[in-house]
Amino acid sequence: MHKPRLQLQASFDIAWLQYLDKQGRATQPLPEFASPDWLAHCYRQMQLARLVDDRAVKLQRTGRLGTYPSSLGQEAIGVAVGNALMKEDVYCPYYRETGAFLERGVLIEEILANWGGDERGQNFQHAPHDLPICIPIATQALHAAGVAFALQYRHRQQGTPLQVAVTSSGEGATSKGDFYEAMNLAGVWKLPVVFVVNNNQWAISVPRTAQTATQTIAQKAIAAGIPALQVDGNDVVAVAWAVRDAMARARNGEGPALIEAISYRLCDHTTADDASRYRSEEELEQARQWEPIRRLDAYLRSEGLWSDAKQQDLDRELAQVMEAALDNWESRPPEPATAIFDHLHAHLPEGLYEQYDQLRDEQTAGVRG
Amino acid sequence: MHKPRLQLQASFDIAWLQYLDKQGRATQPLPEFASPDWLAHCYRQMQLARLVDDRAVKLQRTGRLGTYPSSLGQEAIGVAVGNALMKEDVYCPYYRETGAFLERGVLIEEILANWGGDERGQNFQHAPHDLPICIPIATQALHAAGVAFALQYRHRQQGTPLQVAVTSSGEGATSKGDFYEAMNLAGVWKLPVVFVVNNNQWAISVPRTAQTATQTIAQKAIAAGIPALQVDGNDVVAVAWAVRDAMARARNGEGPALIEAISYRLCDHTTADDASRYRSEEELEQARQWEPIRRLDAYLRSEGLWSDAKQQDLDRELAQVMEAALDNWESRPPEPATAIFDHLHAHLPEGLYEQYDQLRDEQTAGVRG
Amino acid sequence: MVEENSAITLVEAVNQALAYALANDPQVVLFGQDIGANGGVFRATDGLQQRFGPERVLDTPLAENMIAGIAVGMASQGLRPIAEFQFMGFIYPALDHILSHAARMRNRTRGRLSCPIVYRAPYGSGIHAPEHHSESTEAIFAHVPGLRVVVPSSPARAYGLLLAAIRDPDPVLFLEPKRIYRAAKQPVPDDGEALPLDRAFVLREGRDLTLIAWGASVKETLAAAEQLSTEGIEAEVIDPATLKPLDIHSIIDSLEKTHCCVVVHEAARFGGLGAEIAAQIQEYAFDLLEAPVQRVTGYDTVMPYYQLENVYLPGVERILAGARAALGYSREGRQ
Amino acid sequence: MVEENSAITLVEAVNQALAYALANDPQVVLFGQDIGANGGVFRATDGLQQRFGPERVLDTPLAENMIAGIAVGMASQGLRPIAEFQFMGFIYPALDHILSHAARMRNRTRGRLSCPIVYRAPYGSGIHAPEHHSESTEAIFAHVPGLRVVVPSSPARAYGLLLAAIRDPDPVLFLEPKRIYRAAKQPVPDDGEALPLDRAFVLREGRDLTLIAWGASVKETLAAAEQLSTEGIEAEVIDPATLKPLDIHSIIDSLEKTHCCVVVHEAARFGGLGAEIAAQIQEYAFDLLEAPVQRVTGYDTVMPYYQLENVYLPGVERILAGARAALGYSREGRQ
Ligand SMILES: Cc1ncc(C[n+]2csc(CCOP(=O)(O)OP(=O)(O)O)c2C)c(N)n1
Ligand SMILES: Cc1ncc(C[n+]2csc(CCOP(=O)(O)OP(=O)(O)O)c2C)c(N)n1
Ligand SMILES: [Mg+2]
Ligand SMILES: [Mg+2]
Repeated sequence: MHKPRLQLQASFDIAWLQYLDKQGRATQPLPEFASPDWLAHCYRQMQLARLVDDRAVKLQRTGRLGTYPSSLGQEAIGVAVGNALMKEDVYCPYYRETGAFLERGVLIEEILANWGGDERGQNFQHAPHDLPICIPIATQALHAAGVAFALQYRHRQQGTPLQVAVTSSGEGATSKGDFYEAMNLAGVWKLPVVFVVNNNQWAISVPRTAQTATQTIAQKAIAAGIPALQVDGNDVVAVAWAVRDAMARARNGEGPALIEAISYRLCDHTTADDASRYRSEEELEQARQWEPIRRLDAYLRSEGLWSDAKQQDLDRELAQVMEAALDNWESRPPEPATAIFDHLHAHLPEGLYEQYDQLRDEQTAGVRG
Repeated sequence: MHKPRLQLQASFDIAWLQYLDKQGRATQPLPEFASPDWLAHCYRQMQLARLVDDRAVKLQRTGRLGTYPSSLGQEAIGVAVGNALMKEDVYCPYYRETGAFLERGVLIEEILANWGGDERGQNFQHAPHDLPICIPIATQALHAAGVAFALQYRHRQQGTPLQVAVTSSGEGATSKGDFYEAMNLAGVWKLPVVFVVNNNQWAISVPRTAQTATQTIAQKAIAAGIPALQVDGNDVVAVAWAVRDAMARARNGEGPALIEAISYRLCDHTTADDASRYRSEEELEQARQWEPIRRLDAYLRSEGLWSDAKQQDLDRELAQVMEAALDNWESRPPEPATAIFDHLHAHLPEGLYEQYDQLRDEQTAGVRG
Repeated sequence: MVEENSAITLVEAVNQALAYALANDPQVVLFGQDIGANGGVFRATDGLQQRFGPERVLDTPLAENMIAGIAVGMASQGLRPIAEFQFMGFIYPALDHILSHAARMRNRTRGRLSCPIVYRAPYGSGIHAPEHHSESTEAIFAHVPGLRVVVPSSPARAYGLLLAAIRDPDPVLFLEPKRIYRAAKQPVPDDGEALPLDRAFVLREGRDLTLIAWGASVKETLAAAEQLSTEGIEAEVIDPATLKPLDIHSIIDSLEKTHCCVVVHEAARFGGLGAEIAAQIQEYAFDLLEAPVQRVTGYDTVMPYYQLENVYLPGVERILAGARAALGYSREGRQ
Repeated sequence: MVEENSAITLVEAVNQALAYALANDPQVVLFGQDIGANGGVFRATDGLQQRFGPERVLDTPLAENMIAGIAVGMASQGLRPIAEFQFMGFIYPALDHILSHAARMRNRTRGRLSCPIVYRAPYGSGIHAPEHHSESTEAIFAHVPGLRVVVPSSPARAYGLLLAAIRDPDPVLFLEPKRIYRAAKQPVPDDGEALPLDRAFVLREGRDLTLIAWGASVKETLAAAEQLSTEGIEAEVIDPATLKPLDIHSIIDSLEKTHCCVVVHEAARFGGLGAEIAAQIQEYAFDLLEAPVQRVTGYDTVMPYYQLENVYLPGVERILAGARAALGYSREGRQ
């Protein structure tokens, strides 16, 4: 058989990063930012995220919340990502992001409101420029590219420092055109945006291997001509280094990057899901061995930075934080029915006055639907 | 600055293929299929494609055709691709494909009918399973994946030989989600489909460099985990080898591939375009130097396979072919107005009887719109 | 597996029809997100992958545009693809392939290729789901020439209409009202009998007023009719079932008796199907009408998160108000 | 550059409005396919990249979903993006971002973020273009809560309404009737004066009949009105201009005089805007109506390739037939 002579035209590598191995042992010296205080802060936030998720799932079980997506087992990604942003950066999240929301200053009561069927939960009081939780898969990647354009534009027009947009998604999202279109645009326009993929191995019931034939998710960046890195997503230090490094380059005008953070979804997809239908208890049990909180706990204790006493204090503190948030959430007055018109447009168009009046009159008359 | 230790996770190469250089000199031995007869056939078909395009553009200029997309300078891609398919394979074309249409047995009068505003031009008499010309950019890539699924399904259910779907697009199309979604699915489902990209450097007025930051278009396949090759698209032998090789692997159950064929659009985007608004005469003049017909002509003459006398015969023959096709096209009776209802559904729904009757009555009464 | 003649829910009837089609037509293939091992997030495809194998019942990667597009290619080569969108709120990326290709392929090729595809999606609100999980945008698709839009409102109609949609030689958007997926049970013999497309169903006979509704709203509409009946008003309830092409004649027949009409739908009012129905009624039955056709619909607002969902949805009381407006108008007579 | 007060075409008026907005609001950015050096395939953006630079007037890669999606992100951070779709036939991949995000962001965040985006697209048929280049699917978008849909029908209205759309704090789909891009010239002072959104324009006064049309169909509708005038019938011609939200009151005002009405549009009839207008007229003016609202529209078929385009499009004769049907009905009176 004829074999032609081919010339090498281009070559690409994908690398992998880890600081803390599955047992929580450092595999290499930690970066400067990973001070004892920083590690303790991350540890606290991961615990808080887990507590919020746990309570939210219970609230759903008792009918007080709607469908809820827990981030159980993936807390390192959210916390590391949320922590890497500066206040003026813009975060464009997907839905499995409790840790990141907490880091961005989103209130626990806002998270509960959102999943409790109340739009006010997306009116983040302390993260006024961040995008809301995005449900249609991968669409937020394009919003992030647009946000990054706006940040770049402002920087160029006004000479202010370049800020960065960071967006997150699951690995399932990387099959959707939006994800690729966003990376491609970010590449060619050199936009200051970092794409973080939470590769938790499952998209509801579809395993990573049925999602794409690629060896890594990271290599998808090669299609857009942008740099990529694969990291251990249950290692908060590795995720943090990767996001910070990518953001530093973006801030420096060097353009976008993709980070694949490998983790595992230890919970059902949402409270509406029953993962036992499609994956084995053994697989789950194995994944529990390398989950991020246990790992960081082991490292902190091995360094003498953590103890049972500290843990008890923390548990107490977090329980109080959670209770206070629940109180705030529960004591919020319900929105009036006419709220469905109030933010449709900046000003209610005349053509809708009649419908508005109808609704208000029905409410006054006590009509239920 | 801290620099972490990274592990290499995956590596990828993109290769490049050429047999005939810009001057038409063989850079390496030609593959077996490239016999003198085969080369002469390709040469004829490339000339015919150029003639059809030329006449179509002139027909548009005189108002007898609508907008027309010539393939001037890219004839090698169409002919090599169309030639590589077996009758029972399925072709899923984009619009800039004159050479491939001719190879597939699409009639010149069908091509003219289509661009003359007559749907009957898409009812390919001699390519009954091929998809019609596809206008919405990149959508045909997904159709091709679906076709390939059907071919694979038939093969598995009925034990018939595995046939292959081949689809084409421009390089602009590779920015659209469809293209990526199709490759990704083809990769993970190992579908027998070959994606051919005609990289003619321009998407209307948008240059390749403004389309994507990648070094090559071929590397976009890495995002789908499928093999890719970049070839000299003005070298009919290189394109043919690449497509045949990819199709052979697909036929063998080894799944999809992407081929980037590098060429240059020597004409306006379509007859509705004026390329002088956005690109220089110098760039165009340089590109003319490496166009595919001149190149193959030089090779054939250097091998003693072509002469002025043969060219004269060919010119005469092709002119006759063209005239006959024009006659057929012009002598076709127009479709009745009610044709707009005839193929909307397999059976006209009762709900449309009234509209159908209205149209028929208007036509009888001579109402114009 | 569902037993013959035991009472089943609407979602079980969908499952039964899919199983019947898979068992009886080797060209039928099913695909979508989480329809395999998981059996679909609503269990509409429960057990089908186990029974018919992963070559005929497939989980796809996550891309609705892709799901719609590959169906076109499959169908062009003779398969009968049935594609699931997990929720109607995620169907929008698929509009291009549905509108530009599935609905046009036959016409474009003058009958050479066709697209006998069924696109399925759970639709409508009322299950306390997150944002985007409660959409009723059937009107967008009903505007597309060449596309049928079908909505069942009972287990039996789900079974019979889905089989008809699968056998239809052209593309059908089949919208499954998820609020009533498990609302009621009914014996549905697994006999492979299709129900006719393009035909309305008269669900209740009456002489005083015509109520038109489809999908989950049929429930509240029938309840309103019962309430009216206690007041001596007999409403005829019509479910068009096939929203496009619409069986306007059954509706006009009813108006011959009743002379007034209320259309109910969850979707936003402006440009909803109610507008088309009202427009056709006044075209075909202008002289019959004693009152304007009333539309009882969702508001022209974004479908709210679930706390305010009931404010948005047309419920029994709003349907009754619409009925009374129509009847009151009729009684006063034309001025 | 266009000279003040010299007569300009509709597409030049679009250009003039875009230039005005770029010159006067630093937050305005323009992007789309081929809008830079090429000035847009219809030259709507001719000269703008040269004048305002490639940082404010940008050619994008080829992906409409992307174009729609980045506009959302840009707008959320205070920019005023104006995005061009090259033809309406290629807008469908963008529906998801327009419907799910642009139209909902303000509501979703309870006013925290907003999407002051203008999505522009040349629209309608009649230029002998290939398939997909002649779409009129405004009804799909008009059904989307939170989205404005605006169609100009003259150079002056193109200028004034586009400026209004750009300044509007919420998303607007601005559809430009390409058949009349160069059909007529009119002096349009470049004074930055916007015209009101949400207001219909009475293009011709009349007492006998109301004709409603927008975009390119206004041309044939006015011609039909002239023809009727020679027969002693004075038609009022109304251009809603903003199709959603619709200024129904101007239409009802007209019906107070005329008592009958014809709606004209290129789009397919079923579920077209004509249905909504007819539905609202019978709701608000039931007692005024002496004849059913007539719809003179495209057929419920796929928009044909250009050989049969004129068969599909509502022209003067079909508008006249619709008018005569309405008037004849009125004369015979209600039975
Ligand atoms: C466009 C779209 N299609 C389908 C869904 C339903 N859905 C919600 S989450 C999900 C799986 C997402 O998986 P992945 O991206 O891996 O994220 P994960 O949930 O695993 O974090 C699906 C299919 C959706 N929200 N949006
Ligand atoms: C979805 C879509 N968007 C826009 C267009 C208009 N359009 C037609 S061809 C073209 C450029 C295509 O460039 P490329 O893919 O490189 O193919 P080429 O024409 O260069 O062969 C554009 C933007 C279209 N046909 N479809
Ligand atoms: Mg996942
Ligand atoms: Mg090109």
